[in-house]
Amino acid sequence: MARITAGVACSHVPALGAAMDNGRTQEPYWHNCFAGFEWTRAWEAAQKPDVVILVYNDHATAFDMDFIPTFAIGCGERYKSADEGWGPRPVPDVIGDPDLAWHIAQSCILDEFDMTMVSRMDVDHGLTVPLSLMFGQPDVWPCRVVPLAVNVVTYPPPSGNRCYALGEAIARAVASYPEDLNVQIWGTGGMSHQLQGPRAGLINAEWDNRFLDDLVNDPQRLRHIPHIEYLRETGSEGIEMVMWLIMRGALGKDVRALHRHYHVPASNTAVGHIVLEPVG
Amino acid sequence: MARITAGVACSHVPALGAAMDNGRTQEPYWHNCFAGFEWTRAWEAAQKPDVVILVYNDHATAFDMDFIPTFAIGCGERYKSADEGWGPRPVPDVIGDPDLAWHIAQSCILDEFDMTMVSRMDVDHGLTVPLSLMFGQPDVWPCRVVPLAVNVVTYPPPSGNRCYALGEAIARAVASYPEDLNVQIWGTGGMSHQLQGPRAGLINAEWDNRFLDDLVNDPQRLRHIPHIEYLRETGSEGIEMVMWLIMRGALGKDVRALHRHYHVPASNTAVGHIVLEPVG
Amino acid sequence: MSGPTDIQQYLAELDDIPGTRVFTTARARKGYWLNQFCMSLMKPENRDRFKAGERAYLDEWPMTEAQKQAVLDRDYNAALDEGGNIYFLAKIFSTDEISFLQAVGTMTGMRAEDYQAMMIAGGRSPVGQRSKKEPY
Amino acid sequence: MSGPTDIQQYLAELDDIPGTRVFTTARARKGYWLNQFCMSLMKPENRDRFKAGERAYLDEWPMTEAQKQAVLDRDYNAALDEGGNIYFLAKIFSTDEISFLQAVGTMTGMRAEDYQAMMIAGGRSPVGQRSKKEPY
Ligand SMILES: [Fe+3]
Ligand SMILES: [Fe+3]
Repeated sequence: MARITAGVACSHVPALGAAMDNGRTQEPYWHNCFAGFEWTRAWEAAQKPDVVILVYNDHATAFDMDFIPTFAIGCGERYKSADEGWGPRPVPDVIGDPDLAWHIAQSCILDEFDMTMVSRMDVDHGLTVPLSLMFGQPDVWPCRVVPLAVNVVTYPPPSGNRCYALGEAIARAVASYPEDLNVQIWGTGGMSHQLQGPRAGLINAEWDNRFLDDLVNDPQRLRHIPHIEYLRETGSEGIEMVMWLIMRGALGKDVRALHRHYHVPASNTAVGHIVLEPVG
Repeated sequence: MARITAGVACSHVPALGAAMDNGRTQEPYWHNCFAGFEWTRAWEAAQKPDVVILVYNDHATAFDMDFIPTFAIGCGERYKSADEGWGPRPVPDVIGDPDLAWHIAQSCILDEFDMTMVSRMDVDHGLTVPLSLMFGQPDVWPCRVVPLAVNVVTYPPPSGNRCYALGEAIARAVASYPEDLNVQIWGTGGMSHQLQGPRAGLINAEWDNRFLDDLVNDPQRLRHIPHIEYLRETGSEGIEMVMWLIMRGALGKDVRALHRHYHVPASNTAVGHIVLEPVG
Repeated sequence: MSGPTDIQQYLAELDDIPGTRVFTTARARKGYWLNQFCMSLMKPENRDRFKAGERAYLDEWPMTEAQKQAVLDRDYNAALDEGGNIYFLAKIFSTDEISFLQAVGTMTGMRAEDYQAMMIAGGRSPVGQRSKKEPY
Repeated sequence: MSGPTDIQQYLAELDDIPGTRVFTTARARKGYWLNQFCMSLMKPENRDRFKAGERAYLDEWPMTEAQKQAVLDRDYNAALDEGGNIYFLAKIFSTDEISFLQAVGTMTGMRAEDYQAMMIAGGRSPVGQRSKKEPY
């Protein structure tokens, strides 16, 4: 039987990918930021997940204003790194797991989630930067990936509560999958950032750290944070943190934090990262 | 304030459109089938709805296996009649209502429905045949249309309960729309039909008529009919009737039937049609 | 949701209906290129090219030989077995200028007149056709 | 859902944040062609054509004059006002080979060095920046 063995959350700032792609991670600007991922890279090498369910958002790459799915699950065989305007990131193709993806999609629809199934799409920094952070720069990614793209660009995104509940439904789906698989779920995006307007550059380290605390201590508080609070407190793009709640919802009632990292800034953004393990 | 003033359900068999387009509705094969829509055509002419929310399914026209939204709401300005292999039906372009459509989409997302918003698509017989049945052959359609495409092609479709609940959410959305609009909601597809395999041609008039009865008398029974019952009892394409439940859910607790019609066959299909009015 | 919430149980039930291939994702994946080929016939220029040389047009697609043969033979039951879906396959019989009634009838093993007569007489009864395991 | 379930009230709250244009569907609709133009820059051949003649390339799109001017001026605040979204607009500054940090800083009215220094020092404080109506 497939098991969700861990949850990982991290920011997915494009500059993090660029720093890795250009060999600049040891520069003073970047050193401390990347140091916080070293623990996880060693841990992932030991964990060897078979599949990562990777919750991210498309940044006007695969989806434009003509097609806006709230929850799109990638059911394809493979996904290419997208050209977001500076050429595709030089990373391996992402290998999907259509068997597991379709299983999750079907199960979540029976569970009354209104999924969109997508089989052909390119994936942008939202998906590839977390892979680079956790796995470094291998020739092939060490596991398969089920992309789960969440609309957080056009308002309204799904509520935190809906995201959390989807995570719970994904956990039920994985638990009913007959193959013996080590599955992780990652939530990406955030933390504080605002990429637009005169208020750009907003960072709220206190709020972010309380969010990190309560992923462990009080996730039920987090699922009820209204959108407006993310925007007021953490900047307009802080809304991406609702995606972390899908990850958290999939881990069950209690979790233990194995590793935690918070660094300001990466470009315009507060980088947050946490590794969680379900307990009991 | 916008008001849902009526619900209409009907089959959307391609042959019904072809019979109208080719001027064959008075032939003996078709006469009785079309006679049952005459009452409604006169009633619609008097009702003059401003907008119809038209629940239908795409039949491998706008969506292929690469993109399968469970609930896709059309937010575009206009939609062309699709070429399904025999050239587009010679009907007017369908004029959208992006203001109302986006309002419904946004409201339903707040209500925790995971909508997909689609702005560019062609519409197939599932949408245009009902317009022809209710409005005849005008040079321009007499109202705007908000298309709501439901996946009933790739399994699983949404449950009857989820469809009914979406109808309830649409009703709340319409009720909160500030403009004074006369809105109808139509559910299309069905009734009994199976278009494939040695069992093709299955018709279950008794089951269909109990379904028509209970749209008025016991809609709470209908929302809990499992998919397998539609398939066993009414043929593999009878599953389309779940779309009628979105219409029914939007009408509130009690309804009155103004008109009802049932005819076998149109091509491979049992044609069902009912006009409902919310009560109280 | 009424009925099973476990997807394996849900899918097993769908397999219990006689003479019926429900378009599950397993079938959808098997039929991917067959169905994509069908979608291409929504463009009149592709219909013309297909009519001008069916085999050559089919050979442009990464379909299995069994899929291509099912199309060439207009054997719609075989096409369903190869993962085709009737709404995709409809693009083939529309290209042939054949109606749903005519095309669907070919899958029943009945003569066209007999199938049409059955429909006019009220269609096929569900009695005994509801379940493979225990017909009722 | 926590917070308002009425969409008008929900949207009104989003308008209460200083120095921020939330990408509501009203903005999305206004900016449709501006954003579609941006998407076209995901193809290298289109980036080359745009660079070779910005005005001529823009004139191929049914954008408003204000939208075109905002692009030509790289005035991203103006582009937001015209319905642009930052993830679409990113295709412009990526074409310019400018980073998110550089491009975003231009919207704040700060000098690039000052904006970068503010970020390194921990970013902009939310204090007083949370609400237009009653700053806190
Ligand atoms: Fe992001
Ligand atoms: Fe249909």
